[in-house]
Formats: sequence, structure tokens, C-alpha cells
Amino acid sequence: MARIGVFICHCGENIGATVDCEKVAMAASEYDGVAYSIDYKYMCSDPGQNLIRQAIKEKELTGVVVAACSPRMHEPTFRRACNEAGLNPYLCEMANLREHCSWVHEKNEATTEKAIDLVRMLVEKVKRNHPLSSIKVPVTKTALVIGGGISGIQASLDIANTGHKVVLIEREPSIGGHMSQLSETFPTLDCSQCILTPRMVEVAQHPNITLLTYAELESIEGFIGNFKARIRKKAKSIDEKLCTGCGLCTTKCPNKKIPGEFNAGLGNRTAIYVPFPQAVPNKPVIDKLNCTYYTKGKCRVCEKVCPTQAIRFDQEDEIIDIPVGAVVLATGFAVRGTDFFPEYGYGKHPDIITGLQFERLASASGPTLGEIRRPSDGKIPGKIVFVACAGSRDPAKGIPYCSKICCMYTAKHAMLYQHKVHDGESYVFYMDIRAAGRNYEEFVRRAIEEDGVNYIRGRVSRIYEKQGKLIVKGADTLLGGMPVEIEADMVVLATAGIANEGSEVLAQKMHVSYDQYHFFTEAHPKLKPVETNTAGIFLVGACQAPRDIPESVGQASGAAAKVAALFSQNELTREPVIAVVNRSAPPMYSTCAGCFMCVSACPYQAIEKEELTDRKGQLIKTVARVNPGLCQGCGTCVAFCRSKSIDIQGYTHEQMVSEVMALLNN
Amino acid sequence: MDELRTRARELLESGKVQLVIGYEQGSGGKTRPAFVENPEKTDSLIFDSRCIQNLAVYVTKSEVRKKGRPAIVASVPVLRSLIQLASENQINDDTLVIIGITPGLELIEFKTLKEVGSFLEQYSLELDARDKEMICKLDGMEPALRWKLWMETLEPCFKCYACRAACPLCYCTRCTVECNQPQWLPVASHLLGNLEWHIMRAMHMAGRCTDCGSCANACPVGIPLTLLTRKIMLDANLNFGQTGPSLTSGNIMSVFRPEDRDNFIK
Amino acid sequence: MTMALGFYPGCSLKGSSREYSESVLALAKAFGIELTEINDWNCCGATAAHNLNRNLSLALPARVLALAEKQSLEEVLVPCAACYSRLAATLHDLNRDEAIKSGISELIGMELKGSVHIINIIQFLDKYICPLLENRIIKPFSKKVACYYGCLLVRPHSVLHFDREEEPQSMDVLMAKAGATPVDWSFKTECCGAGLSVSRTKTVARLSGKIVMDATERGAEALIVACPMCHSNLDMRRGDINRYNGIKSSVPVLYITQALGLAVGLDPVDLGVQRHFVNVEI
Amino acid sequence: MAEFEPKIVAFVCNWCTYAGADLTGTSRIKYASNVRIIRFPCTGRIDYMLLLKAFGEGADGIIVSGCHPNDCHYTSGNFHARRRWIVFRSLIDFLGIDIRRITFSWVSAAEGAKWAGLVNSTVSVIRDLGPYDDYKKIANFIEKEVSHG
Amino acid sequence: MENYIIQNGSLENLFDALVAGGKTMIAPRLKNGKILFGKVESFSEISQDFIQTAQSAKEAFFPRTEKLFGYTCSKNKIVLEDVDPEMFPEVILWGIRPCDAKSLVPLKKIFNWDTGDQIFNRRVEKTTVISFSCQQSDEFCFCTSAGGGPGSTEGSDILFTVMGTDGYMAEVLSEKGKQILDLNSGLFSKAESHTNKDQFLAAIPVRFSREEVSKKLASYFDSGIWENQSLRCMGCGACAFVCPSCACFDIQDESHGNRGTRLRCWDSCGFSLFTQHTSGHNPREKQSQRWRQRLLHKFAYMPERLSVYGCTGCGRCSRACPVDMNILQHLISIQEVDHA
Repeated sequence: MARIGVFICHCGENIGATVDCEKVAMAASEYDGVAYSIDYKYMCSDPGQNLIRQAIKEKELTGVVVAACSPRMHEPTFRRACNEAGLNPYLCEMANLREHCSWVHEKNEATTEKAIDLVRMLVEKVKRNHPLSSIKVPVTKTALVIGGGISGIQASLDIANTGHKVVLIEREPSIGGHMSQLSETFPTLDCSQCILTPRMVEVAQHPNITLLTYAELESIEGFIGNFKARIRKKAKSIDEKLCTGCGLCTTKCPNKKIPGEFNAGLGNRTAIYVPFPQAVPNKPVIDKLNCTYYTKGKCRVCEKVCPTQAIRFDQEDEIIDIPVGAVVLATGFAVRGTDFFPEYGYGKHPDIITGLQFERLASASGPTLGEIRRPSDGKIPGKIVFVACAGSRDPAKGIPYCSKICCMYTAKHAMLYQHKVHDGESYVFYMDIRAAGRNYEEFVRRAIEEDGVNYIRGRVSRIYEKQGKLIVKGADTLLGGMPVEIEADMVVLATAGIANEGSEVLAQKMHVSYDQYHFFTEAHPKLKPVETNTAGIFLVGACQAPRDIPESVGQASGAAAKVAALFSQNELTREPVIAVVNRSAPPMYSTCAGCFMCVSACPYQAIEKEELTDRKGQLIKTVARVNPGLCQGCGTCVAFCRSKSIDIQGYTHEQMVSEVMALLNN
Repeated sequence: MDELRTRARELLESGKVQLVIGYEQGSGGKTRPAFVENPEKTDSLIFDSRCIQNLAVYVTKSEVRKKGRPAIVASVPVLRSLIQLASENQINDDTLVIIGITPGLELIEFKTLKEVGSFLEQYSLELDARDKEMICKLDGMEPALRWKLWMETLEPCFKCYACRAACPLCYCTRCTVECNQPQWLPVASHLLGNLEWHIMRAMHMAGRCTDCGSCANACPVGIPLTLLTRKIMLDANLNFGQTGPSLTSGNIMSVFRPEDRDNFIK
Repeated sequence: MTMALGFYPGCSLKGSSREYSESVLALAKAFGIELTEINDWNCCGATAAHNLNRNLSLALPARVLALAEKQSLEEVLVPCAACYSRLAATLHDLNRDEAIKSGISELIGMELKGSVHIINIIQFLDKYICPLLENRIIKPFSKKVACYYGCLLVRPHSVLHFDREEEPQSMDVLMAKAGATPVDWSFKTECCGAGLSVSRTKTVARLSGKIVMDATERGAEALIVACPMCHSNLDMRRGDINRYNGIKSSVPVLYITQALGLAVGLDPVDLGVQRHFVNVEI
Repeated sequence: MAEFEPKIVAFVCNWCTYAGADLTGTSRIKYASNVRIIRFPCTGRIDYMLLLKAFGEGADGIIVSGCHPNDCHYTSGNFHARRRWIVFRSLIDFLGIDIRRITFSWVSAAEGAKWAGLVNSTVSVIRDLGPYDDYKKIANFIEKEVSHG
Repeated sequence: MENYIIQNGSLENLFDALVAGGKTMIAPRLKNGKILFGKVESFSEISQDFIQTAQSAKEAFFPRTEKLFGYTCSKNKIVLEDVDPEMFPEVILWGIRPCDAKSLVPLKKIFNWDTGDQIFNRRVEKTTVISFSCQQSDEFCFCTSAGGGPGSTEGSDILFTVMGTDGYMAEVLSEKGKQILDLNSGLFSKAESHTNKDQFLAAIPVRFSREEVSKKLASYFDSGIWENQSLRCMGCGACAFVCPSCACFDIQDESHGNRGTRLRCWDSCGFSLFTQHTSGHNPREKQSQRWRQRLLHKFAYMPERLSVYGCTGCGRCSRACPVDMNILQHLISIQEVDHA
């Protein structure tokens, strides 16, 4: 006879305010099989958990129902408590009285009635739970890091330094990401190349890190500890072993007029190119779309001049299959272009540029070697206007969120401009300055007070070109909304940070959920910021939301710690919520009729055929068998099987039917 | 049907098969399944328009399998059932010898099930106008009226499971009806028990039924069972383009297409 | 072959902007398009009605639409930008809310389905004139022109769904087809002062002045408009503009229908070109 | 007689709709308390027999909800479920069961408000339809004396 | 037991009188294309010209699903709620054949084998059997070989025999029959004693001798005949459920939360589940063993232990069988051929 303990939590006031917990505990004590029923203020607190542990021992409970918050929150906590008291953790279930009951209903009879129903439902379920032990699965101690920006680099280094293998793949020819495009970084104005390049070199030389650039994830299967990643290493048309990186080919290549991605479209590059001087690996790549040989079949100049004959025009994309135990997503973000704004001329004016383009102008390795010059005529702008929140915090443009870093880099840009153009005038149109990091506010104050940047609180309504000048029309809301018109030489829009193109395709390949802006969604905004809902897949940097370098690096180290924890055990324990095909005594051996229609229903190809033979080896019948390693516990086969021969532990047929019966018969 | 009898005798004498499953003269003017093991006794085999029981039901019976490799006399409905059984891994090419009988009553012997599949392509599984019209009439009725009609129609059922026994695709070792933990279906044949049984049986036939009509013929109280299976066939064709049994395309309930369209999930 | 198309002139085309209606009718006749005026049409309420009373601002255009439906006109040309904006806004509001629609049809005492499709002058030219324009051009309008769209022709975008609301191109494209070279300038949709023409002429002079001066600076030899209001401020008020800004600008202001009419060789008088204040020497 | 309070059971998937309902909770959005949620790992796991069982046990309305297409944590659970519901719903409608009492929906983990709206609209629909007496009649058919029809 | 005559026309009046008397009339009528017993309100609903109904009339005293008692259990006590036999309706079984009426004999024997089944007995008491003798028969009927006949009176309260144009001969055979006669004496008139009934009855040849078959079956337990006969049997329950004298049932609890009912539902020895052990073992695993059980139970075990045969020769099982397992042909082959 079941001896079930029911523990009703007040959750302080969260549940107690609208649900009569004593009444629920009283009602629960009446059910068949309930040996002990009590309500307590904070079940998840230490005394609360002790209450459970003692009750299990004293009352020899065979099952526990904790009626408190959502099982998605504290199921592991209470199951651990039961385990410590010697009760199999899977004999403990939670009734969701908070999120699904007390928080969403008024304080009345019906709400308590609902709470009683929910508790009875779980009591009936627990009566039919079986003790389960978690599945032991081997762990492949190699991590896959997707994305070679500062987050990916930091994560790779941290994981590699714990002694585990890392495979870092990067879509562009070189790692570095957006940080490598920056001139100096706020708030300390130290040059980004100086602090980034050593890390990039460290990645290239680290014995535990395999660096694959110009490579993308083709597909991934499996589960935590046992992923199989298929990487497509795009052909660089260069034999990397022979190439010494002398760069002769890049100088001789006749095709020089290709707008460079690294310079955000401001500078040009050749068809065979190295993105930027400090690129890692510092080896060129042939851009097949623009290379004359690939488009018209002529030229091959680079092949002629190459001292080590390293050019391979016939090189094919390479598919590499790697077993990995964990994946770190560090694919970063993109910066919205200027064509996005009708009010600012739909990107028509060449002298209206984005913040990233201004970084390239200010960078020593940029197209203007660090001098601030107008893209249209190369003149140094005497008067420059920075527009903050260009696209961010603008629901009409579909981007209601704040991109977090633009206030800081706009102040930096204005400061750099004043340092480089002493007699220049700079204006910043802003709504609110968000400078919340360490030394951030002081940095902005310095830009305003020492470098004389004119901050105008108001939005720019229109920019139009007039005789070579850009007329910026706005309003100064601090001076009674007086209209302001500035004839500027150049305008920099701090455009919104958005998700990378096609990030939702990567998310669907990895079964990671994403929000409506196509940023990846973390498992829990507060408690699990670097994990995703899919066990074994972690999330760092700006692919989750626009974020600055310190935060990205912090997250990267956080994720690395999680991966290290995962790799610290040889075996991984997995939730035993998996499907099992029943077996029974002879002469039936199994109710499975061997139709194998479930094989096509399983998304993980986890069902295989098993031949049941008698002692003499005679085949009796061929039935289905679920591979516990692959099964993820979705249950599609269970609801499909016509003879009800497959059941899933934790959500068995008996349990679900008993839940329906318990809910409706009070 | 001398050709059938001589062919049967040859097969038995050559030892290629140990048993021939066909039809013989029954009582009450009907024909009934016949099991001939002795080459001399093949004269009792007959075939005419009265032979409608689906012999494919015996192919999965352990008592019949114990007797060795059977030859089976198969009209078009039986051939369709054999294809469906093969697609569900119950039979394969060497489980049995198939003596096909075309609607024109000629004999064709099939070497492989693939041959049977291609032979069947010319007889598309099409519901005749009368059934479609009956289903449309029912669809047009008010749901409350339909409910009353079906309750009266299902009321006589006393769960003898003749429909299950007569259907070649009901070969499960233990039917869900016999499962009592949990008790999926009430054993009692009150209105609820009958309704849930017939819903489950029809759902289990979704995408599999080859419309041979054996279930309706076997029902002692004459419940129009084929209305349910044919309604699902119409839906399966309309929504998923299912046209009939096939060796390759899998069951419509265990595969999907992302572009399946519904008009009710909001 | 003549095509029957509904025609709603509106008050301006029967009054202060007669030349706009003359040019539309002349162009239509030249291209064999039969315009059947909605009989017993009433004023669309323009910008005045919806400052006064919402029901009035919906009822007036609704009655026009109901009359068109009664005359079984599927498509109606509404040359004046203000009328087009009022009719379009009414159609949009009524079709979105059954309650308002039934209330208004009760008010106007006529049944309104809201099925009429209305088009503005540019859509009319694109659909009916453009396909035949190529081989009908006799005297290409080879002048540098600044196309002025004004505010009502392209706004509000969510209701009109016509061209781009900031930097529209549709008139430029049309004028290029007629042989002109459209000037890229920044005042295409800047406000000309509209209704303040009578009460605050100085403001109109300042705003319209900016428009005229920017166009002339960019070398435009003519201003092309598609709305009677814009035309009257830029043309009729040219004297005030010149006085206020201390300039002597004589850039003519033409309706797009007149420019196209001239390009296909119609007689300027039939197009009413002679009625403009700033005279036009083409 | 107090106003009819319908009994509604919700079969939801753990990864999306259950989490969406949690979000409704954390955002404190109030909604009707007639619905009881049963958690399933995936909509693919929801067995159509359970819906019949629910009506058989006296439910007046049913909600079935899970992840939007392409968002399923298990890739294809909701696609299989959709195919199953297309066939099952049409069959039980053919038998005269009142399909207005079953609401199918997709509610993602981010759509807390949509869940509250779904519950409120379902409760009001079922309240208008009243208790499901037809099914209750055949369910407790055995209660009174049995004699053949 | 006297004989009476009732005119053709007044049969309907008798029927209406009985309905007016508040009785529930169960009679054969057409449904789903088959002639089945069911509640009838008017005389016109009753089908007349048929040889035998598809389903037997045992449903009146042994329903396919019957509530034995209800229960409500809470933490530590269980409350039982018995069925009140007074609730059973007063039933008139109108228009059944003599072989159905005769099935009351084996049924009464089984249900009162050791402790009498009160529910069954009360239902029988409350049922009045008015049967009609048979004018025609078909190849499946063998009541004469099963100890009965087209005009046998066993089990009936009143037996009507159609005498063509001049009305029906009514034999009043029991107290219940007498009561109906007294209540409606106007409709009846005394019959001359000499009218010979057989001339109006169907001629049904005797096909086999029960005693001989029963004796032979005693040694046929391990004979191979069962396998040959039952190879085509698909193991459904149709023969048992249409049979008027099959009385096997299965006990099943239907519970809803803490209250529920214990039910008695028809079961058939043809199902494998009938003898399935929880251990997985099944004493009658093969269909041939189950077919053997059906015949031995009716023609060997019951005569030996209850001295009554479990078959009244109505032929329904052969008619209903999808694969024509004709019990008559099998019995005849057992009698004539030596299969030991």
C-alpha cells in the first residue's frame, strides 16, 4: 500500500496569499495512500527540505508530492533532498501551485479547489511512479566552439587550459570577430588590436585547440556528451601547409576593387586577400565569387607569383565529422546598416555611416589609416553629428530593445574625433545616456566636459543633403523643444545591434530556441544565463543579446567553467526519462507486433530491431528495442504504438491515465 | 477453376508449399476458407464472386505458420492486404506464394511482392460513389443529430470482436483492448465502451485499411463499420495524398510533412 | 477601345484648380479612357471635417463611395491628393470595424459595402497611360524638373500603401519616361504650409519659399506637382514668396498631367497651362 | 443555480506551453481557474485515447497545446501530433462528438499572455456550450438499471 | 394446460393490452439490416416473417452488461450499494422461437448450479415468455436433434402456433400464461381438443443423436479433429454471444475516482484472454483447444454434470460465423466418422 508524503508550500506569501494551504493539506491527508500531509512556509529552504527528509525516514514514505512552484524550477532540489533521505528521486513529484494557480487566480474557493485537484493528480501519479536510476553515458571530452569572436576565443582558451580538447570553428577567414574591427575600446581607450591579437595568437598556438577558419556547422546530432558535429570547411583554394603567409599574391592580384567586409564596405580588397594585418591564421583566402579565374576562367596571377606554389584552384569543400561532448555558441551579432532609415535618406548619402564604419575610419589599419575622412570626398569633416538610438528603442522600426553598447561607443567616437580633429565640432543627439559599467559614466562625462562634445537631448527627425552639407534637423528637448538644424559634414548613426543573418537556421539545426529577434534564448534569464534548454549546449556573448566586451568575456569564462564541470566526470548521468519497449514472460516475450512503424516516428533514430531467440538460438520473433543512449524521451513513439508496447519512464500510460482520472473525479 | 486446382496440386506435390489457403463451398449458399494440405484434395478449391472473406488474415496466424509455407489464393482486396502486411514487416517474399486472381478471374502467380505492388497500381483504391455520398450526407448533418444516429447504430454492438478477428491488419499479439493496466477501453459493451472501441479500431486502421469490407461482413449485428474506415481514407487522401497501400511510403500516422496544413490549430 | 473608369473631381478641380481637371480630361480623351463622373457627388470634407467631427469626416467620403457603388463603378480615379487621402482613410476605417460601418451607412441612409477600389493620379497614369506612353511622345519634356509630392499623396503609409513616405520616386520615374530629367532634391515631402495660405500667408511664404529656393538651387527648370493645394501655394503665392525671401524666382509649377499632356503634343490651352500665375514658356 | 463552472483539462508540452504558462504566472497575468494542466514531455506524447478518457470522466472542455512548428525541442514531435489531430478530429466530428469543446493551439515559452487569452476564451466558449451532457449520459450509462435499448 | 384460439386480428389487441398493462415489450425488429431483439412500442414494429433472429433473447435475463453492485470507498471504509431487483422492469418476451425459450432450461441450471444467482432469477421471474412455433426452418436449424422441436413448449408461458387463416392456437403453459389469459379472456376462445398442431409446424429432420455424440466426445479430448475443424476459426466471440444458452461472463470493475460499479459482462471461451494466466501461460493457447472446449462443454460436460445439454439447436452460431464454422456439420462428422 503506498505511503505518500504531501508537502504543501506557502512560498512565503506567493502561494499562501490566494490558496488556503491548510485546507489543501487537510484534503490531501484524506486521499487513499497518503500517509503524511503537512504545509510549511518555505519548502525549498533548508528546514523545509529537512522536513521532507525526516518525514521520509520516520513515516517510511514510498512517495513524495511537493506542492509548491513549477517543477521546472525546484524539481531537482526536492529530488536531491529525497535521494539524500534514501528515497529514489524519481518517486518525488511536484504540483505547480504557484505559477499555475496562486499567482494567476484570485483568492477564492475555486482556486483552493484547483490546488486540491492538482495535488490529488500528482498523488495518483506518484502512486504509479517506479524507482528509476539515471542513465550513465560516456562523455566525449572535446568541446566545439562555434564563432571566433572575443567570446569564442576566451571560451576556447579557458576550456583548453583545463586540459580538454577544443575545436574552434569560424565562418570568416580569420578569427577576431567584431572586436578586431574596433580602433580603441571603452572605457580605457586601449587599442583593441593590442589586447586582442595576443589572445588570437594564443588560440592558434594552443596545443589543445584545433582552429578551423572559413568553416561552418553543417549539422549536429546526438545529445549531451555524445554529439556528432559535421563541419563544412569551405575551400580556401590555398594549401595552408605550403603557404608561408608572405602576402605576395595579395599585392599582385589584379582584382582590387572588391568592397572589404572587414572595413565594413569603406575600403577595398583584392580577390585573394588577408582580411586584416593581424589576421590569425595569417594566410590568404580566394573569394570565389569575385576572383576572375573562378568567374571567367582566366588570370591565375597569384598562382604564378606564389613562391611556394601553395595555390590550389581545384580545392574542394571538406566535410569533417567530429565527436564532441559540449557545444559553445559564440556567433556574435551584426550591426544594422544605414539603409534601414527612411528619415535619414535610405542610406543614399555616403557621408552617413554606421558606428562600425567610424571604427574603421579611426583604426590605424583602416582604409584612411586612422584619419577621420569623409567617404564621399576624403575631406576631414569640420562638423560631425552622432545620432544615438538609431533604430534601437524604436518599436515602429520593430526593434524595441536597447542595444546597450552604443551610448558608450558613441561617446568614444566623439572623443576620438575631438582628439584627431582639434578644431572640429561634434554633436551627439541622444535620448538617455546608458553608461552603467565601471568607469563608464566618468568616461562619458570626460567626453562632454574635457573634449567639449555637444550633447543634445532629442531625436533627429530628418537628415537631407544640401550643397555637399548634411542638414540634420532635430529638437533640443532640454531647451523647450526648440528645433535644431545643424549643417554637418558627416553623420554617424549608432545603429541597432541585431542577430546575425540566418542565426535562426543555426538555432533550428541545434534545437536551440530563439526569440522573435532571432537572438538565442538562454535556459533561464537569471539563473542559467550561459546555458540553453538543450543540455550540453552553451551560449556566450552577443549572439544572445547585444553586449559589451567585458560581459562577453565574463560569460565566456562562465560557459568554460560549465563545460569543464561537464568534462570533469568520465560518465554523464542522464535523466532516465526514456522510452522502453516492454518485455514479458514466454510465450509472448513482448506485446510488440514487430510492425516497426515507430522507427519512422522517432526523430532520433533511437529504435532498432532485436531478434528474440530461445536457448537453442531459434528465432522466436523480431521486436523493437529503444537505444537508451539516443532516446531523448519525447514520447512520440509511445503515443503512436498501436499495441501500447512502448512506454516512457516518468510519463507512463498508467501515470497519464491516472492523472486524467484523478483530475476529473473529485 | 480447374487451372487453380492443378496449380495448387503442382505446388503441393513439388513441396514448394505445405498448405494452400483458398475457398471451398460452405453452408447456407456461402463459401468459406479452405486449407488444403493433401495434393489430392485440391478439387474442393473453388473461386467465384461469393469469395469475399479476406484470406490474408490467416497469414499471420501461428497455427497456420506452424504448418509450413502456404500458398494463398488472392483476389485484389487480399493482394492489397498482403502489400500492407509486407510494408509492416509481417510477411516478406519467401513467407508465402501468392496465386493472384484478377477481377477477370485469370490466374497470375507473383514472384515478389514488388510485382504485386506494380500490378495493383492499375486498381486505384477508390471509394465508390455510394459510399462517398453516404459520408457526405453524414458530414452535412448537424453534429447533435449525427451523435444520436451513431449512438443508435453502435448500441447493438456486444463486443464479440468479430471485426477485429476478420481484419488481416489486426495481428497484434496482445490487442490494446486486452490491456487492463491501464484499462484503456471499458470491457463492458455499454454506449461509452462501444464508442471508444470503434474510435480506437478506426484510428488503428488510419492509413492502413485496404477497404476489403471483411469487418462489416463479419459483424453479426450489421454495424456499418466501413463508414468509419472510409471516412478516414477520404481524409487521408485529402490531407496527405494517400492513395493506397505501398511498400515504401510508410504509415501516414508515423511520417509527416512540414507543409501539412490544418485549419483549426490557432 | 474605351474603358469606363469612375471619376471623382472634388471641389478644387471644379474651382480654383480648373486647369488640373482640364488636363486630366484632355489626357484621358487622348488615350481613349472614358471617365464617368459620379453623379450627385459631394465634398470629401478635406482637412476641415476631421478637425470638427469624426462621424462627419467619415460620412462625407462614405456617401461618395456609396454613390460609386450604386453606379456599379469598380474603380474610381481621385486626382486630388486631399480627396484621395480622405476617401482612402474612410475605406480603411470602415472595413476594419463593422460597427462603425453600419453606423455610418445608417447616417448616410445608403447601404455601403466598401468594395470600391480608388486610385490616385499617379496610379492612374501608371496603369492606364504609361503602357501606351512610349510611342505617343511627340515633344519629350526635356527639362530638369523637381517633382514635389507634398504631404497627403504618400502619407499615412499604413493606410495608403503608396510609394515610400520619405523619399518617394513614383513621379520621378513617370517624368523620366516623359523625357524629363528629375532632380535629386531633399524637399520632396516638406510641408508647403497648406491651409495656412489664407490665414498666415507669411508662414506659407517661408515654407514654400524654402521648397522653391532649394529646387532652383539644384537647377530645376520646373516644379511638378500632383495636388491642387501644393500647386496653389507654390504658384499663386509666388509673389509673396519672392517678397518674403527677397528673390525673383520664376520657376513654373505644372501638374504632372499637364507635363505629360505637353509631351504627347496636346495643345497647351486644352491643358489649361495658360491659367498659371507664373507663366510657363515651354 | 450557481453559474455553470466548466471543468477543462489542458494537455500541454513541457518545453513550450507549460513554460509559457509558467511565464503567465511570473508575469502575474490573471485568468480563469477552470483549467487544470497536465504536463507531457512533448505534444507527440499526447495520446488521443486520453482525450476520450477525459470526456468519459466528465470533462466539459479540452485544450491541447504545444510548441509552434519548427520550435519543437525534439524537432518533430509537434508535426506528428498535428497529423494525428487532423485525422482524429475529423473522425470524432464524423461521429458527432462536439469538436468545439477541444481547442488546439501553439503557445511558445515566450507567449505568457497568449496562454492567458487562450484559457479565458476557451472557458467562455465552453461556458456558453454548457456541460457536455451527451457524453456524461453515455459515460454513467451503467449507473442506472441496464436494459437493452 | 388448456389450448385456446385467438383470432388473427386480436393478437394485436393482446399486444396493446399488455403494453397498456405497463409491461416492457421485447420483440424481434429490424435494425442495421438484421433482425434483433429490442424494446418495441407498437405491434407494427415487430418483424413477422423470419426464420430466426440474428441475436438470441437471453439478453432479457442475462444482459450483456449488468451491474452487480456499486461501491464508494474512502480512506478507511467502503460502502456497498446493492442492486434492487424490484427495479427490474416487468418484461414480456414476445415472438421468440421455441428453441430460445428452451434455452431457459440450461440457463436456469447454470445460474442455480450451487448458490442461486438472485439477480438472474429475479429477472427470469419478471419475464413472461410468449413464443411462436416455427412454420419454416433452414439448413442450420437442428432443434429436433437437440431434444426440442419447432413446437416444443419448454420454457414458454404461452406458445402461439399460426393456423393460417383461422387465427392462432394458444397453449397456456404456466401460471404467468394463465394470468395473461384471465386478464384478456375476451380475446381467447376455447379450442377443440383434437386440433393437431404438427400440421402447422416446420418439418425438421433429426440429424444426429445427442447421446451418441456425447458418448464419443468423452474420448476425443486429444483427437486431431479439433485442429482440422478449427483451422479457419479466427477466434472471435460471435458464436458465444449470439448463442441463447452460452452463459459465461467476466467480472469487471469500472471505477471513477473513489466510487465505481462491479459489472458482469459477456465473455466467450473462444477468446484467448478467457484462459490467459497472469504468469503468461495459457492452458488453451491454440484455437483448436478453444473450439474443443466449446463443443465438449455443451455436449459432454453439461450433460454429464447438470444432466442438460448446453445447445438448443437454434443454429445461430453457424449463421453468425464469418467463416461458416457450421456446428451441425461438425457434430454430424463427429458422430459418423471415428476420430479417436
